[in-house]
Amino acid sequence: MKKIVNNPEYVVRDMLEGLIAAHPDSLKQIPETTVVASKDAPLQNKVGIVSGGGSGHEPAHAGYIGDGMLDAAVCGEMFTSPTPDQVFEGIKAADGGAGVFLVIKNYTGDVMNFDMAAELAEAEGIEVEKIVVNDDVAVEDSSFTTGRRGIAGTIFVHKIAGAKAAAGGSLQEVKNIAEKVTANVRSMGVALTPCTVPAAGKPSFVLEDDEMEIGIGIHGEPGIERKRVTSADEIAEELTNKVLEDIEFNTGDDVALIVNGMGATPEMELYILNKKVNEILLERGLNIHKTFVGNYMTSLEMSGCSVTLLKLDEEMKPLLDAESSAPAFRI
Amino acid sequence: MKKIVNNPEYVVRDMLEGLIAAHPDSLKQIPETTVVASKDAPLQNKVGIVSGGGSGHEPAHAGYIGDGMLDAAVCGEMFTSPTPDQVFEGIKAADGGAGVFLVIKNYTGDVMNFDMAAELAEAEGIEVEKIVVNDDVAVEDSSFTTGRRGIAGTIFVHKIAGAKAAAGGSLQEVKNIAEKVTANVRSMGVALTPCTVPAAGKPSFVLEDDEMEIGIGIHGEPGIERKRVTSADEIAEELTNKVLEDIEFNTGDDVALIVNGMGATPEMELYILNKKVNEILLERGLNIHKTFVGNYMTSLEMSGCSVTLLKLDEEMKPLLDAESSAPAFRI
Amino acid sequence: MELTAHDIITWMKKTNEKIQSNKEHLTSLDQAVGDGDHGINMARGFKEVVVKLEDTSYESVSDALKDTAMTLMSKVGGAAGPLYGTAFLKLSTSLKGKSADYTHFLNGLEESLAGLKQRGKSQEGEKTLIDVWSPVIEKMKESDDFDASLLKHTAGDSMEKTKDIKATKGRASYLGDRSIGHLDPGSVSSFYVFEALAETIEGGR
Amino acid sequence: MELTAHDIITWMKKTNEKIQSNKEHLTSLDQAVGDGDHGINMARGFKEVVVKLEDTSYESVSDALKDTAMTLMSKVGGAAGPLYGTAFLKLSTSLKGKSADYTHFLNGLEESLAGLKQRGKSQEGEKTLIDVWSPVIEKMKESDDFDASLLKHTAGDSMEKTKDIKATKGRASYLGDRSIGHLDPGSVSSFYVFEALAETIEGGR
Ligand SMILES: Nc1ncnc2c1ncn2[C@@H]1O[C@H](COP(=O)(O)OP(=O)(O)O)[C@@H](O)[C@H]1O
Ligand SMILES: Nc1ncnc2c1ncn2[C@@H]1O[C@H](COP(=O)(O)OP(=O)(O)O)[C@@H](O)[C@H]1O
Ligand SMILES: [Mg+2]
Ligand SMILES: [Mg+2]
Ligand SMILES: [Mg+2]
Ligand SMILES: [Mg+2]
Repeated sequence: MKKIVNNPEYVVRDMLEGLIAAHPDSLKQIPETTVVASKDAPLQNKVGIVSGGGSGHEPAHAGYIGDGMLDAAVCGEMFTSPTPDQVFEGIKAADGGAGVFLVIKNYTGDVMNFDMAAELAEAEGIEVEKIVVNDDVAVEDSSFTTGRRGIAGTIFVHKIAGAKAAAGGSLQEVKNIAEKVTANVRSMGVALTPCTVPAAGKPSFVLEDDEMEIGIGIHGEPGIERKRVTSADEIAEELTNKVLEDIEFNTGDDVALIVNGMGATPEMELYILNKKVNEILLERGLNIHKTFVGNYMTSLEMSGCSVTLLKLDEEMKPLLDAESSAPAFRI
Repeated sequence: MKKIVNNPEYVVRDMLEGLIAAHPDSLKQIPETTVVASKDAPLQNKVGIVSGGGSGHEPAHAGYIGDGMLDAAVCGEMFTSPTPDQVFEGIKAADGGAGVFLVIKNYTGDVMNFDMAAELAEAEGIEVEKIVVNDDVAVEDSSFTTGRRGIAGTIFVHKIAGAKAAAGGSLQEVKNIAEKVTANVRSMGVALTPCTVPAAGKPSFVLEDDEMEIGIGIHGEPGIERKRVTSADEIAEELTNKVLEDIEFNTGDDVALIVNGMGATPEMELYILNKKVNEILLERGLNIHKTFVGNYMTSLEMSGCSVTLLKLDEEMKPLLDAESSAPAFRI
Repeated sequence: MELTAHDIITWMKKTNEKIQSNKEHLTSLDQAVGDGDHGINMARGFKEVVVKLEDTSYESVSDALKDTAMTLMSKVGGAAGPLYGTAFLKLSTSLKGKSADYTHFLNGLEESLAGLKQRGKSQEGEKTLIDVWSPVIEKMKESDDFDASLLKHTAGDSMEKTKDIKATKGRASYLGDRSIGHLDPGSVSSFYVFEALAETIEGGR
Repeated sequence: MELTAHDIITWMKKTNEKIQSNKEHLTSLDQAVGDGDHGINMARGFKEVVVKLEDTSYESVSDALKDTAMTLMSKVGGAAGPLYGTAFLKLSTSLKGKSADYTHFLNGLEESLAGLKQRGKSQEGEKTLIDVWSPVIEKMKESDDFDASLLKHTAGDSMEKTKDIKATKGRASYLGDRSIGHLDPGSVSSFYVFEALAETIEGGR
């Protein structure tokens, strides 16, 4: 394990210090918490948007704090959901009196901790609503699993719910649009190499020199199939087709696309993948409204990528296009 | 070698297609070239800014195209300087009648190819000026080398020269400010792992499991010292002190900082490094005007980072702060 | 026999020792079926529990358990944090104002189990720590006083049996059939909890 | 003896064959002291040169050399592209309107060398391809007609000698003393160029 870290136990603490030092004008850390908030949060009478989860997915989630996106992000330990008290601090930091909306990725730990935080907040009279994002089509959505995982599609939920709140939407309106985004967003990923949690010191799984894992989770959770690394075009087809199969897309539909890097994959490779994803979508008669290529929801130094598609409508489009000052998603 | 590519010979071509597909509103490819230009280039009566170099350093250089930064970027083959005819196409694409300014990194190949392109342009009546950026303090600046390499400090040259041109500066004024930036910017990097050029198929050098190379170049050129991987704090000290030693910094000086990722290093680690870099600079009595943490000048999937410091004055500061619409450097 | 606040502290210290010395084991188990943080999370949490309990003086079993619960809740994170937090909080609440005799304690554990099921929206047979808590409690019902060896064996056997279960809850559920053959990390940490309780009882005899 | 346009095509085809079959060797050499692209760049360039020369019919040696130069210039990139491009362009210009007899050809090569030095701002002894071109030309001056074996041996020996030189130009200069002991990649590709020329001459005899 080669990493630029000090004591592995303090990576999150150290990272947060370095993050605030880099963005002193726009971000603040809530003292003695792992909550990062917009410098001017809470905004009076605006619905506060709070996201969070385990660390190791940077720029998720603190990179999405900014006007038009998140008000606060709660940073857990490495790949570990933050605790209810921390999430509660995040809610308080974002509460400007119009209620707080929680964006949760569908993992047992996240759901439980955020739920408990919501209970704490409600006990203090803060109105809380939430969405559980579950865009990962690699997971069977059945009663035999905990349901689909939340991965890079979460970024679109941040963006559109954030824009709705910035535009003065009520808590219920924010919730409605977040539900619409979640219903229309699908993703799937692939890993070429695993990653190592600093305190664990060894990789979470092993892939042979010529293997990749299709359908990987952002914490290295297993996917659908382990197979030989194929070409960029074949990977693009595999991921995109699986995503396209999952909801109905009709000729002429507007879509937004994220080609997301898992952490160690060069931007060059993401663009090479994007070339083919574009071709597939255009062949399908879809209208690509906007494309985002880069590291948006990572797994430390995992190499690999994911493809996210959001089926847009006339309500979501202007919200996606609205300005955002978040450093990791400036629009 | 595990990569998301098709035919390794066509990685640059494929990448460019994927890049244009992702930014159809802001970027265009000059047909049958490897030149990427701003959609609305050339701008009449604005000095055109052109950069470029080998590919594999993404988002450098095409990611810096945008209002207030570059007008065109010339993309060479992997780690290979683009040819004179391509650079000439870039110059033509950026020429709005007020002359074209070339930002060149100090490598023999880049200098020769860009020089020849400048000769071609001048033969066609386009006025051309240029800067050769040489910010890498790891290289001895003596007659026994080809001089210092250009690395991440180049981004500041793009930004400030670009802002000057956008503000209506003349070719000579753009050149003057670019020279000032180059005189005041210093960088140094470290690699924890090497990278592999797709067509070469094997890494450019080998590091043991516990080794790092201090002073690495962005094409894997050798550094100053190979040693055991130390802590983030020690790496920060080593890089920052070497940079600080190289030019005179006085208490109260304003500086701009880039903590640059080499490609495969998680953002988390860059922020951990930034924490300590900040501490060192503050201890030195410097005023950190702006910090940029991220992948700005990469070496494919190399892991490692570099630290860049620019000593600012009242002329450079507003130009650094000026708006930029470049996707990789939005301000 | 009746547990005292001091016994609770002993119990948690012993649990902590087991978790610290098996931190890597738990993490490896979680790397196989989850995300590889269970050992790290539990070690962080129980270390803090011990600090908290040593720093405070307790009149009642309930108070010591409450601090245990709150510390786990705020230090562990992930799935295990809310689950263990809930379990000890329910036990604490149930024992409030009561002596920790066998009946009260067992009642408390039943509340814990109910809490776990509710918090995790889960039940027996899903390859979670419930597959240790539930059989241990069932077995305890057959006895009318603390029985260290019964506790240890039931917990140990139940933990072992999670190997054969196909996970339908938690991160391991993504593995489907491939989860079979692996121990559930949360069940292993729960085994340490009950083993430590057994040793506390033995020590107290 | 006098070289024809056809000979130039043969020369470039032979050079191309050598470069293609030594592509990996050149790349490895460049990985040791540079950035590992020399083989890839030269292979890309000479492949195109052959395509270009085969597609066109040439009246003069100068024209064939000009197309060679322009193709290398626009396809190789890096340091080698401008250097080889310049070398062949100077040779072409020098032979314009002239027959490629030994004297004219040698004069042309001297122009090439001057061009290399000017373009690379370099001279002998800096561990670059100049350390092959220069001694080969010096040796050729001692003869008054093409001598295949002399060409081959001088080029081969000179290439070998670059091992002992400390690089002060190009990427290898960053290595300082550590560049000693490695062959210069550009000198090795230049050896192929002269070896191919020698074989062309031999074939033409
Ligand atoms: N829904 C659930 N109900 C009960 N226990 C669960 C549930 N989900 C997970 N667990 C338990 O939590 C353990 C995992 O804990 P941990 O690794 O700390 O959390 P995470 O999965 O968030 O990383 C599992 O081994 C399992 O015993
Ligand atoms: N300044 C120079 N003058 C003459 N030859 C040079 C100079 N710099 C480099 N070379 C030659 O170019 C070769 C490297 O070519 P190549 O690898 O294609 O370019 P790059 O170094 O740009 O990757 C070196 O081996 C050396 O022979
Ligand atoms: Mg976890
Ligand atoms: Mg090169
Ligand atoms: Mg876990
Ligand atoms: Mg090279």
